Amino acid sequence: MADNRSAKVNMRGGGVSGFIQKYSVIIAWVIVIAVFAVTSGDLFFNWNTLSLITGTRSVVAILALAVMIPLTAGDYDMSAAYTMTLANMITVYLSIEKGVNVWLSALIAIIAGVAIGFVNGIFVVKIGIDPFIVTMGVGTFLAGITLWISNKTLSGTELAPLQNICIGKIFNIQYIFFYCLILMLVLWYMFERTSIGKKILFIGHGKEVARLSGVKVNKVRWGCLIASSTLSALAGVMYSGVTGSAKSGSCNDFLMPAFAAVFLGTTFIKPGRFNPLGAFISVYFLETGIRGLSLLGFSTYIQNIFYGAALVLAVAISALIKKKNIKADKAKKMEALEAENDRDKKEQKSVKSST
Amino acid sequence: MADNRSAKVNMRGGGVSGFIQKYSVIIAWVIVIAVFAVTSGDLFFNWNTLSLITGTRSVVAILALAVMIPLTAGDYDMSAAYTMTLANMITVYLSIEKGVNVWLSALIAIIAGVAIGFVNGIFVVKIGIDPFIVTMGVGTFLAGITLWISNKTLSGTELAPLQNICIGKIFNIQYIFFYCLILMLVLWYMFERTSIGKKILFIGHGKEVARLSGVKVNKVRWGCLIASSTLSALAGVMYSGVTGSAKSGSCNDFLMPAFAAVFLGTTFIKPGRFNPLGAFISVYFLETGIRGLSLLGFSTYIQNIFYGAALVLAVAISALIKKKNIKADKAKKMEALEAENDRDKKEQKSVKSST
Amino acid sequence: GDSSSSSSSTAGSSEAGSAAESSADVSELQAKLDAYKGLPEFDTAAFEGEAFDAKTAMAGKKWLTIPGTSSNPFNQTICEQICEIAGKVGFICDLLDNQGAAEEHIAGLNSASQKGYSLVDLQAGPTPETLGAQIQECMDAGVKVVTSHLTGYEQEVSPISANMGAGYYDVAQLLSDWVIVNAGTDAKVLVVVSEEITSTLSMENGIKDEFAKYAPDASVDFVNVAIVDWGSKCQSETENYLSAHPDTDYIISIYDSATQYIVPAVKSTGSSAKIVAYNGTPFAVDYVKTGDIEMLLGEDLQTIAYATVDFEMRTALDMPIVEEPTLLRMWTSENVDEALNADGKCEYGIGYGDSAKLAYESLWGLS
Amino acid sequence: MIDYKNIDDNYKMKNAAVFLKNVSMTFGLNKALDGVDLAIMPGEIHGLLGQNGCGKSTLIKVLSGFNHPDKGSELYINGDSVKLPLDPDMLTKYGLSFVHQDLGLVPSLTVLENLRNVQLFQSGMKINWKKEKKAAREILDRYNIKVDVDANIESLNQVDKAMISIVRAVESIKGRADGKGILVLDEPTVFLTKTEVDTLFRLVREVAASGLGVLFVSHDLDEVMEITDIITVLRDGHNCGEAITAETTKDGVIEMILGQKLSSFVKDTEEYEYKEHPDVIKFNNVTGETLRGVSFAVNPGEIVGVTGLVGSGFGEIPYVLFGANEIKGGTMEIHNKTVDLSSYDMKKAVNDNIALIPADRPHKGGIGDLLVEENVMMQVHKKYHPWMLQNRSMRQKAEQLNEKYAVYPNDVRLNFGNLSGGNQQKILLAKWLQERPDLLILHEPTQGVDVGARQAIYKHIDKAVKHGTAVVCASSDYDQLVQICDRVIIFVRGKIVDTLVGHEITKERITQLCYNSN
Ligand SMILES: Nc1ncnc2c1ncn2[C@@H]1O[C@H](COP(=O)(O)OP(=O)(O)OP(=O)(O)O)[C@@H](O)[C@H]1O
Ligand SMILES: Nc1ncnc2c1ncn2[C@@H]1O[C@H](COP(=O)(O)OP(=O)(O)OP(=O)(O)O)[C@@H](O)[C@H]1O
Ligand SMILES: [Mg+2]
Ligand SMILES: [Mg+2]
Repeated sequence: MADNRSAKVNMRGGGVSGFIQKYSVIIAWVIVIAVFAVTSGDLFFNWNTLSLITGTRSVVAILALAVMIPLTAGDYDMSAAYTMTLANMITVYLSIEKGVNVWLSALIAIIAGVAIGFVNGIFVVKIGIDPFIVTMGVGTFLAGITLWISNKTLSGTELAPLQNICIGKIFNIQYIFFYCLILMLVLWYMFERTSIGKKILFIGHGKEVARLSGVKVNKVRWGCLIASSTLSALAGVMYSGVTGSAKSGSCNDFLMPAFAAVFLGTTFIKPGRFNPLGAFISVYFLETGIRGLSLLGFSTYIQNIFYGAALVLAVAISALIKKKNIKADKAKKMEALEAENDRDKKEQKSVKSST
Repeated sequence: MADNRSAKVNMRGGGVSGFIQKYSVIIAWVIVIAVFAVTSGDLFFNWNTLSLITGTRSVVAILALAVMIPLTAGDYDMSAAYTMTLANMITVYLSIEKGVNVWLSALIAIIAGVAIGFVNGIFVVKIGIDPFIVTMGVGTFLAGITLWISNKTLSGTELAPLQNICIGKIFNIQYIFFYCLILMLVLWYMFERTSIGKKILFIGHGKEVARLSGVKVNKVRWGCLIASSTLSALAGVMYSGVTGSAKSGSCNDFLMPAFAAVFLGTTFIKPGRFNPLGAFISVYFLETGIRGLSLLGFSTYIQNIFYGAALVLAVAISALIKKKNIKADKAKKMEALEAENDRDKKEQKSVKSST
Repeated sequence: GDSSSSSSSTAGSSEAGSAAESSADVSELQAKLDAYKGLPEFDTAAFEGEAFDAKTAMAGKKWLTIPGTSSNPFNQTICEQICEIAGKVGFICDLLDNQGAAEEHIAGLNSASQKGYSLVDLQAGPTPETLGAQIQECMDAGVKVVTSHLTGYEQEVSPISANMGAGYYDVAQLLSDWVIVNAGTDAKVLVVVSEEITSTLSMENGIKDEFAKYAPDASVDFVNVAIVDWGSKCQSETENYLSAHPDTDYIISIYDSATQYIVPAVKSTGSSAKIVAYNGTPFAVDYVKTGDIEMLLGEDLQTIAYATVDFEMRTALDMPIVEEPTLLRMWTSENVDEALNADGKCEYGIGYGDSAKLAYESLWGLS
Repeated sequence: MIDYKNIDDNYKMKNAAVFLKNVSMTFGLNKALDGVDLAIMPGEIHGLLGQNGCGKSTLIKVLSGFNHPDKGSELYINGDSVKLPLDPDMLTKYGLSFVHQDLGLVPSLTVLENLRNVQLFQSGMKINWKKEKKAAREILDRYNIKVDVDANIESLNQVDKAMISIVRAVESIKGRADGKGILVLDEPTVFLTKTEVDTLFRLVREVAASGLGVLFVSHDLDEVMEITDIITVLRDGHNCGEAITAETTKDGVIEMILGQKLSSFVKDTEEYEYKEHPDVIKFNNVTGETLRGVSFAVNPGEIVGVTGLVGSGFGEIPYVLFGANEIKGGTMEIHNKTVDLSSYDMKKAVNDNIALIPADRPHKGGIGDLLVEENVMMQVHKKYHPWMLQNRSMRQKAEQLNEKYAVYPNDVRLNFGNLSGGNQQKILLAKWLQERPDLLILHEPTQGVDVGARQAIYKHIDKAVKHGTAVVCASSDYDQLVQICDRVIIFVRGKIVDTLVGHEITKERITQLCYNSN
């Protein structure tokens, strides 16, 4: 056939800029670390800082991994942070005010998470409403429920066992980091190596095609929403362990950082796609920046500025590199084609002369 | 022609359910008012309540109208509430701490809004990043800037002129309500009656088609983002007039209510489309519910529960009605076919008998 | 920008005059602190207010009390008690539930005159300047607007019919005294503050002055985290500080609600810093029980409620107003059991005795 | 009549309605256009031909300002040199009017808004809805399109959609004050029945007669021979020939397109006789939205065509058999069991080894922004350990398939959406045929596929049939039915009116049955 004449052409951007794109945030991370190490010396570059960075805010990593799942299937879960707050409240309230065993409390909180995902699913999948609206509404509703359970700050010794398994340390790193790491690896495996992960991907990019390929789109989307809420509830339980307390509204502010990390995670490793490793690294990259700035003595406002700027710039640079890659590739391809063209022209001539 | 033989079938739901869909939220509003009037009597049903409902939260209406513009063009502006907070801070900071004339301060705040929209546009349109990410990042950045300007609550008599034009009353209704009303009417006219409004609509429903029809998609999207930020800044200035003060984070919580109102607004008046009147009514419907519940003596948590539930249920009911309408239409079509078939059979018979 | 959150100020360098105090004075501090170990007593002799017949004078009055935010149980409880006391005296008092948003306070004030309130109590809310227009409107309409539990005695706010101060400055001194006594005059101290709160200034001054006076060699750093950011930043900011200053001896949490984040920060960094705090919120008392907080200065909500009603009745009746006392008790592991209810749980209002209640009631002619 | 002999580049620059000169366009590494020249003279109907992916639509999108071509590309309109990429304002200024390949309608907006969009975009601050509505009704009436102006486009059938797009384009340039402009039609006829095609051709001739240029793209060479004055043929982004239609033949055109003689796929010639096979797949009493109690059967190794006019219900068949549409009732006998089609779903269909290749390729067939390898391997995860996918061997398999199905460009890590229609269809065939389905359901399998690729697709289908696959092919392309089917079932108004077997299948007979039973 005429159209198969050219040999396989490597269409992906290789070379330096391809490498930069693939590892952009990691490179930025190294640079940030280097800058802090130079400017603040020992103050930053020690085991303690590592412990800080991998510590408390790991709950954001869990939340980021949670919202990433429905995002991959094309659905926003804006209720995740509110689910997290509620789970935090349930865990602490039951164990402290109601004398329920802390593990049982945590289990109940996680079951509540499952239920929330289920309800989100009813509206999104069964009734067919835009998930952004549904989860926003459900989130607001959950905020009310949390406040209704208690408007007090709750804490108590009953949480100790949970605290132990969260903030205990090994090699100066809190256990919670390893849970996040494991969760990330599990999700990575799921998205890379299992057919359910692939199905989620197909749904996210083409619902109709997935449906006509025998994927139960609605079931999978529903499952993703449930997974998101369940993991968010897990994040809330972990947060109970990390802080040993609960308060209405405690985790609502984590939604933005979680989404930020997920989107930042799409700019490298597998550019253009949601991926657990990218999201995971992004959480800790942003955390490194914030901790470092704080250690250098910057006020808290610098955190927001850094967070916002890092997110926008990283995504922008990634987009620009992509554009540049395409241009560079163009040039290469043109050269390759030129040679072929010459050959073609000769052939054409012979065709013409024969007609 | 064979396939055009069936008479015109009215695809929009007419009749009772069509009416209900078209005026759903308004009907709900009337019911809510009636319930409150009956259950709490004079306490609710008086001029004072009207004054409250149309009062302070009108800034949410402005914010809702602001985010509606890029939403119509298909773009989320998540930075709107942060822009509002910043404009609030700029207005108050400049006039109180720096002795700048209050009108000039307000103007500077609005110019800042224009600039923010412009920057959003650079990233969204020029570089081509997802607006959700960009505006989320820019919003976080702005939160940092606001905190950097001042971490205190600022207030002072210098704001008096601005306050006068915001909270002065006519017929017991604050001026600010009328500004919102005017803004809503202007936007309604723009979307209904001007070609720029139609262009935005086409872009929101099909970017490629709009571009192929000669619409400068990028320019219009950019314009929408600037309009959103500018109106958000206006909301911030108004908020300065309403509260006479500024505080970092003051308006961030308005984002969800604003989006909620906009989405709720798509369920009636012009079902399935963003529309200023729907958004406007939704703001005051939700506000009525909350004020009423509060007057009935419910705790604050009921507000969140009401907000969330009203949003989700309204959208769900609207979706269900739509489904039902479509089914009814289908059934009608089938009946029409059935009838024709019968006619055919008779004809065939007569043909047969004649041969 | 005027913010500098980590304004490291080695106290005393500015006030060299008092830097010569010797360690002999430190034992004086110990004695001062010891006075707060037991049940607090209302000092009737020192109270300057006259007695009056509240029942008759207040008949038919109608008050509105607005907590800074209902989601803070501390505010909410005080307001609830105010209404309870109003009931005892015999006048009407309504509580406006809110979530701390400016526009909710505004709505409350806007409706005050139309609903026939004669006095609005703004309980630990925003500073009245931020509500200036609405307060002015109320006052023009003859409604008295009173702020309470908002500022130190020495701070002034406007526009307002009257402002009831509290002993924030003294509280801050007591917290500092504890640190100096227990960690010496070269103590390394972190103070976690929220500067957007009006009374913070009073407390910051109290701490700075006390250290300047008794422990000029101490290092005292302030970290500012706004209350709205506590959830996302308080713990990490504290962790960062402790990580950069591992030899920190004490953390002063001027509002004990922040200890929700400070306690885990101490744990996660493995710091040996001890915590002292002010307010007496039940969960913080719990921390005293578990040893996470070394010393907690608690204030009696019931006393505050009575004092507020007293102050505001005097305002409402155009009587001369007086400085209302702040009754405090120092909770440590030694006496914390007295703060628990029968179930061994912490609860507001336990462990402060009834002296204030009795004193006020007799002043008002109720008993 | 234009004297084509004396036209050189200089003349074209000055006089052509549109002259695209030396246009190149690169997507990623793919050079879709390479120095293409195309001139459309006023009053001429110009055919643009070539295989799938040769760059026809790309060229048209350069003209509409959608694509940004490479440096060195030039455009002249009515003698003016116009900057590329074309500014959208220029479209109305110069009277360029398009019917794009995917019609360019917004499904979620109304007929009125779509039909009058250009006018709406130009009416500034005061849109007069009454006037617009009246104008729209008047246009619809004039062209005998029976739709409600307030209905959403998505509720219309394909024919009405296509007609609205065509009418919009024609109306927006007809009666221009300067009498200049061109009408561009990118495969406008794929959705149309004979009647509408006739209407369209009448319109096109009117437009050309009024002095406007027309650019017409189609894979249907009969249509091209009928309507055009002159044709330009592209191959792989190059000009590879120009001919005056009257002076050439269909075979000559085919040879120009392919660069070689067509080796048509030819069915085995022996006389076909229908005998029920033991493993026959039967459908009984299928009733759907338009289908009315339809029953038929397919043998393994047999290709059954289903056809009819638009609205006759034959288009519903593929989706009903696959469980993709909600239906009222009907059963299927397959693998010695009877299933209820009204509760059937796509997962069950896949498990029963049924494959469906839908007509709407970009939305239902493949996922444009996923890789070719992901698309082609979508169906076979079961074979590669669903809990431990072997990505490497899956890639190897995908590469083999690409090779075997002669997909160009031959790179499994390209995005599916970047391939041309014909190559996309090959990938979809590979996706489903590697599963060796027992029943293969095709819907318009060669819609928008060029003559060359078409034969390749037939060969792949035939191979599967030889291996015992039963095929149901729903198509409105009668040539195709004649060429590949063993039996053809004709639908009218949701019912089967006749079944043609073997040599009975001719274009004339099918046409007659479809129209005359009406
Ligand atoms: N947006 C795009 N990105 C990358 N490649 C593209 C894009 N659009 C088209 N192409 C490539 O450009 C080439 C020409 O495509 P084009 O759509 O112009 O073909 P065509 O001649 O219209 O084919 P058909 O007859 O199938 O419509 C193809 O190889 C196609 O893969
Ligand atoms: N049992 C089957 N059912 C359906 N299709 C089949 C079956 N077996 C083979 N095919 C089709 O025929 C094509 C070629 O099949 P296969 O790979 O078995 O043969 P091959 O040896 O590679 O080719 P050939 O025999 O033509 O040289 C496959 O891509 C598949 O689509
Ligand atoms: Mg094309
Ligand atoms: Mg095509």
